[in-house]
Amino acid sequence: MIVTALVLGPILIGLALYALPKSAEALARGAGIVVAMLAALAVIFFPHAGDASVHWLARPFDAAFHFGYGPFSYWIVLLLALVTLSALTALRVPRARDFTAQMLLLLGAMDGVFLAKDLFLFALFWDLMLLPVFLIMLGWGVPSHGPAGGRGTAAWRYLIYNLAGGLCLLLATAAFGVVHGSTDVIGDPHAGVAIGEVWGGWIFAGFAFAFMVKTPVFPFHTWMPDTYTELPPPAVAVVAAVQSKAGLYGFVVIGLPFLGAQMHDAQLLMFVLGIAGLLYGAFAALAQTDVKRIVAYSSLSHLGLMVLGIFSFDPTALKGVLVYIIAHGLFNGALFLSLGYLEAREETRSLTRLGGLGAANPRLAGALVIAALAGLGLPGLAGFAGELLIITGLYHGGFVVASIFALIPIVIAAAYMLRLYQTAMNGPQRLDLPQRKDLTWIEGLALVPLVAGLVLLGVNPAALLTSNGTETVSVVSSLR
Amino acid sequence: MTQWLAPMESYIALSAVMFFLGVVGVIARRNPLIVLMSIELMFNAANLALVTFAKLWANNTGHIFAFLVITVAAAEAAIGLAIVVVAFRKQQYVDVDEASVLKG
Amino acid sequence: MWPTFAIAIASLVALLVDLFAPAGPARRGIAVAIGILGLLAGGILTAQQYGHAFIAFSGAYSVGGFSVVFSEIAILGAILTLALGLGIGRDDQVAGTTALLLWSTVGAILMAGANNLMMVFLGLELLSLGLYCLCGISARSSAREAAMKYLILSSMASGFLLYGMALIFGADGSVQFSDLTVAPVNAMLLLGAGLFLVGIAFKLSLVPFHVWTPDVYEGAPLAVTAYMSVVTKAGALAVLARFAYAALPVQSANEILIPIWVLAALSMLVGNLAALAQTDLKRLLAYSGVAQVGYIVAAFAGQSALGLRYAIFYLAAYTFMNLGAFAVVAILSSGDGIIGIGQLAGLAQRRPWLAFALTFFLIGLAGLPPTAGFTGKVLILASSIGAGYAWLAGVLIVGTAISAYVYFKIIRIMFVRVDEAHVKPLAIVHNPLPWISVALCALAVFALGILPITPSDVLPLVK
Amino acid sequence: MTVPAHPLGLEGSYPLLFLIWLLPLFGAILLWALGPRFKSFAGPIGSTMIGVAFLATLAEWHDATAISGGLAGAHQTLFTWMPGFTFGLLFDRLALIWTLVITGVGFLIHVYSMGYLAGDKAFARFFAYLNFFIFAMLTLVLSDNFAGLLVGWGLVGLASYFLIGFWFFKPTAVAAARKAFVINVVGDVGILFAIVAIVAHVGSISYGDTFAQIAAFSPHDLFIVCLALFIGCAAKSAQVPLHTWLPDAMEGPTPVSALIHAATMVTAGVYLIARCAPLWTASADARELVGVIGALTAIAGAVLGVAQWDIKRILAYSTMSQIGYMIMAVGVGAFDSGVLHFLTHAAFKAQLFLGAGIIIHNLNNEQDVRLMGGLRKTMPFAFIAMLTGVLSICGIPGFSGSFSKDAILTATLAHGHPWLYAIGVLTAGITAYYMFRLFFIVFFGPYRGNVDPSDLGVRHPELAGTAASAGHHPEEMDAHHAHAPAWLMSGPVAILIVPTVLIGWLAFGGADSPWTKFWEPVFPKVSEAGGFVMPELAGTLLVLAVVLAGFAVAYLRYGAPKVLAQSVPRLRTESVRMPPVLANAYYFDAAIDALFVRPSMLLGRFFGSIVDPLVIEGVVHETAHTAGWLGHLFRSFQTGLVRVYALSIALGVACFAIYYVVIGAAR
Repeated sequence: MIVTALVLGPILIGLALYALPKSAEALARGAGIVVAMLAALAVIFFPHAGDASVHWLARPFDAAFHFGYGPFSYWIVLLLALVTLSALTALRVPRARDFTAQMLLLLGAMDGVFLAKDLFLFALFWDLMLLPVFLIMLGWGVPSHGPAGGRGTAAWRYLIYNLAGGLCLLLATAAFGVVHGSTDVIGDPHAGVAIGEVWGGWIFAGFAFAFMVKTPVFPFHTWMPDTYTELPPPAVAVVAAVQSKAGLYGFVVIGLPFLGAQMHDAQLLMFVLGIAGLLYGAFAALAQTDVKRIVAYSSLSHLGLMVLGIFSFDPTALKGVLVYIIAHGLFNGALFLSLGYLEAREETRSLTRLGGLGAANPRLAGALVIAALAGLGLPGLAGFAGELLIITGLYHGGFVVASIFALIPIVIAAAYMLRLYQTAMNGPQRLDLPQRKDLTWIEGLALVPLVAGLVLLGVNPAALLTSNGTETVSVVSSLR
Repeated sequence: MTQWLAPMESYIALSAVMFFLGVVGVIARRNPLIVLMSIELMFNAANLALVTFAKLWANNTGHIFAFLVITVAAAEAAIGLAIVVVAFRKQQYVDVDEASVLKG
Repeated sequence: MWPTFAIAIASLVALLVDLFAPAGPARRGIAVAIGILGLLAGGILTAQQYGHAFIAFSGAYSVGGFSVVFSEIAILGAILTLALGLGIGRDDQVAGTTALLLWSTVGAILMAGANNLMMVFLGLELLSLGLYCLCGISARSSAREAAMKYLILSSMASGFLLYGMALIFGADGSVQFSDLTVAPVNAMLLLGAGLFLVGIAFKLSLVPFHVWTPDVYEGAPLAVTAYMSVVTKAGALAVLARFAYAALPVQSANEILIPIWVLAALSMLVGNLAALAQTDLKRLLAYSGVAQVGYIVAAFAGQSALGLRYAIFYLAAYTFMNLGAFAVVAILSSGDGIIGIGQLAGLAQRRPWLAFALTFFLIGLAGLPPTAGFTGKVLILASSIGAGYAWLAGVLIVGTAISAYVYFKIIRIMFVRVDEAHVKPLAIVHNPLPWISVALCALAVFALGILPITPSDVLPLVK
Repeated sequence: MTVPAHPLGLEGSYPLLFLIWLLPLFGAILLWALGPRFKSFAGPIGSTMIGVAFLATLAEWHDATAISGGLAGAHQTLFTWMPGFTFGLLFDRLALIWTLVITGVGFLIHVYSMGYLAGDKAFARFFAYLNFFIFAMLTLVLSDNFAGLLVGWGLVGLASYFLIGFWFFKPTAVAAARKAFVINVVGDVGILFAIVAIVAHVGSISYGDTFAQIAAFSPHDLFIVCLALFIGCAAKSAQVPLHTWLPDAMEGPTPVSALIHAATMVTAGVYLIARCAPLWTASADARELVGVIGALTAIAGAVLGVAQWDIKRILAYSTMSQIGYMIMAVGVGAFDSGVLHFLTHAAFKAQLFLGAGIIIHNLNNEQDVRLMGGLRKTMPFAFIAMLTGVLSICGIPGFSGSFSKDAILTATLAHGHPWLYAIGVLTAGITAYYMFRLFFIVFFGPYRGNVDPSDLGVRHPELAGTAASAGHHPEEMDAHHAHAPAWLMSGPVAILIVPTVLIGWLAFGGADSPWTKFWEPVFPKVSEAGGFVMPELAGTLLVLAVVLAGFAVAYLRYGAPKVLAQSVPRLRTESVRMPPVLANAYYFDAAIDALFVRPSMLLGRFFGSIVDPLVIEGVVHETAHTAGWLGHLFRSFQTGLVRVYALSIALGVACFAIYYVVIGAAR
């Protein structure tokens, strides 16, 4: 019941917001914040909410409206709720009614993706979650300096890439349904189906393409920097923090249990791509001047590490992936929100113009530095726990070379994150920048959930694993 | 009564030729009236074939069909002429190639 | 037979009443009202036939589950069409055009129920003759041009169809579909079947027989375009289904139909690609229609029972999505003005609800959730994969990807921020009917998307 | 000793341990959260935290030194970090020594800072950072496992980053801070890899399990692990080639240099190797490597110390060199003497820095020794302080430095590394030279503060003593000499004189000295072939001779009366003639820049602005473009001519007809 409410509630309320008068911005924002908060509370206080399943299709394959928590999805959904809450609380955008509505639609759709226990339902929400992002970019996009250039172009690129992926997912889902006879399989320990050799390759190819585009895995990443740059800060916080995890989630809950053989066949390829992305993203981030692009490319690098973790098929690494998924969501959200504050104040994102803000805005500097430190994997914060576990798993799984490759980006991350922070905040004050006042307490408060999560998770990452860790491992052991 | 004035194949051949001429007429002639006539030619080729086969199979389905076709063709001709008149009222001479505003 | 009678009588009544009706908008209203009532009556009567096989004209015409569904879709299309522009043409023309529309609908219903070649021909001509005239009902000269093109090309296609029928009759000695199944398969039969399929493909505007579609759709009045895009296709699909499932010699049915699957694949690709380059909304929808029919025909592939059901489902979905889109366009374009997609700029700011409605229908056509288009597409994919036509499924996905480009181009134009000054306001039509039909279509598209109900006992009644 | 059951079910119950560990953290949070409220009380608050921690450490002495059933010291389990990864505190003798220094010296430097930074706008922030550093350093030394150590390792790096960049409006400080952090991350990564390997082999991250299962490693793997660990040590302890950040780190306030970059943090490498003594004992290759690197660092640092003009940089290079000694010692396996040198060095180097700090402070942040001179009379206290420090660092017998240094050198020889011994002795000489050079230039001769810098060959007069002069931001340091009582700064220095002189006596008596006894149960004995045990006296005399030689040279060049008379031109010529290789510190920075920094940036630009937009996007864009082109192609087919349409239909029909005729003929 709760899980269904998590999906449908935000969507319905989001649509309902359009019934409000355009001028009722405060009311709309308030409603949005309340909904996000309720979602977070619901997830926290009802961790054992049972599945909700309604039969849907009998032909051509069995399908059901089946929502429920899984080993990974529970935490991702919690993360999603928290980040959305922070995002909605943090920043004001023009035409708040429409924007809040779209954000709620996004929240609901993504909840749907992660809570769907039915493959067909999963595909449905997978495609559905494109639309709010697309519309937000069209309506509120901030022009970027990237290769994409002006407004709409990036939205366009985002849509075309992800829709291509989504359609392949659709085809693969249909094929899966026809071959297996039912799509109501996600997270079902007994549905240890192995798709035959004849279809398996094609089905896996379809899924893999969709997941790789969404994650994104090198070389399908080119939509990401422009998208992250053009999305308004609150939206990009959510998209970068959570939506990028959908692909990894898919690999874990669909790839590992049902297409294990194909995953094994693809292991080498994925390792190559993962390492490529790992290094590519890190180096590219080093040279960017647009602060949001730096973080975007850093995500590419971090996601590459997670891909390695998944395809090492090592239980420890998989735990690490879970921890890192959450950690990455938290600090990416915090980073993009802080950068949103920065941009809102200084009206520029270019490191060539920013500088010396720390003197006048100590709180802003503090927020940014914490996020940046988490991003560069400072020991003691959540990101470090994830990295340590993943690399341990890699080494333990016998991929010593890969684990050494995985170390390089950590050093580079320190370089670009500090470059980002120091160039913006340190150095002599620049008087050509608009002088605004420091973070308000509400803006600071918005970051608290994320930062608190980072510290808690860094001190005690086991919290994620003891509750669901066993299942996480069993997912893997099913194919070992 | 199943004796033929000419071998059955010749009827079919004739209808085939008529049909082909009709098609060519539609493609080749620019005067819409002649185009309509060519279409009538196609229909009548079909009629000829129908009655021939009716005789071949010794049932009257073909005849019925042929009458049906004749009726329909008449209606079609009527509407066709009307439309052609409306379409080319302005021009002093008629040419289907004139009607090429809609394209792309 | 009663539905057809009801509709035919309604058309006559409309004409008679028109003689005494007062001039002015009232006259218009009366005619449309009579038309819609007649269609509703027909619809109800048809619905009552559902489930009981009923044969008329010594087996030439059989109704029941299968034809009922197609007939209902045709009637629905006709009703929405009348609702769209509140009739077609000037006030003094509406009665006549309504009558013609009803007659064409009768033709479509006959096609849906046709059980032998003669009835197919009759229904097809009845459908077309009305449309020839309707296409020309407009002040625009382009409308008359469209009418003439449609007349010539369609008649030519009918010629092929007819000659094909003749050959089939020659090969079999009967025009009953049921007798065809046992016919000796020889060159003449095959050639006849081929020509017959050409005629049907023309009505379905499958590539390469689609050439007439964009011109005619663009030239014809908006309502007529909407009507053609749905009703004609419904009738032709019914015939094709009947022919593919119930008329062909079983052992050689596949090889006879292979060209149709090829045409379907071509239509998905060419239709969407050509739509990329369009700027006129009606013309763009014409091309997208070409592709959509390709999807539907793909469902027949392998003549699986499920395929037929999913084809019907998608046809219904397509009807609602397409007519919904046309209804929005009708609201935006006063009368039957040509409307370029550029004029939609900033619609989201000025008319959010219209923008959302159009977006909803467009994403439906693009096959995205939560619409019937999405569900239908997955069903078709599943059936064609199940029937062993995975390659068609692949082409379908590629086509869909291209089509997304087309539809989202429009959505993007509507939603990108523009400053009010630069967009010239659109004249908005204010009669309630189009709005109602938009709402109904949207509702239907959503409901069908969530609950894909497909007529279960169709297949037995095809035969 | 019996371990009482803990209410929380924790093994061991040492509330004081928690106090020692968490009090500084509490102070840091307190001062960070509402520091500005405290105004000048921030200093006392921060200092109190550390002072209490120090007292608590003394109180815990007994537990630390206790040996109970193989388990040395006090072990306090905390919580399970990960399945298999349990965190805990280990307070044994090694940790005890470090904790004493961290809290003790830390406390003194806190007090000192109250005077040094009095009036600085960010007074509270400074003490927050200092407390945070103490906490991080304690985490490092108190952790009972490698992961916890790495956490502390990273956090001290962070603290040092914040404190180097404390005056963050100075570009030089900012750059130095970033450099220090990035290089230290290299070290962190090394340790991370070591942990990964250890977990893979041992299945645990705790020291105990690891040392118990050294057998689980093949010699090669063991060497790899040691190497990885040593990368961490090298980065943190400024060993060649990862030392370049340390001199730049002097951009930070002087107390920071004294505490972090002399006494405590930079010796973490020594701690780690001493902590992992079993590993090094087991791997001869690792000992060889570390010993050599240490010796190299020792001499390289000493030589560079000769060529510096900035008083703090001189001390920085001497620090580097002294840590080289320690690393060499623990590397060759003389763990106890390495630790001893850490202890003495912590004392005298802190004192040297603090003394230098007093000078800098009173000269308005002048750091260039050429602009000093003759301070013997004006600052007698600083003179005494520096003098004891110099004597101690040079290893003049009787001063603590000599005990540790001799111990190291004899041990080096005893473990069979004559070459390292030679280098060590040579380094001792050079050390004496550059320390007395500093000493003479600063305290003797005329005061040169009013001489035109260019006459002294100061390259960039405007940058002279940049280190803190920017600290003189009008609004930042408004009341710099704000009336902090003088004893705040002189007191700690005075206290430090005691250990500087005496602490070395712990090791008096060689084999049966209290120091050796203290470590008996802790460190395994490394016995090497070819060891040569030199009699203590002989070793001392030899070293003394070399040291005196170094002193003599320094005196002749800088200290002799007639030399002092014409110090200005002499200094000028020396500055101008300074060999560039020394002036540029062997071009290490240039090399790193050319080898790593620039290529990375170039690669990044290549990826970001060539590959992405042109290559990958190019492919995608071409596809889309082709589709559009096809669209226009089909559009061009629509000529609008009916007859053309008819023709195309007819052609379609033809294709159909052909197909059907063919399949018809086929049957």
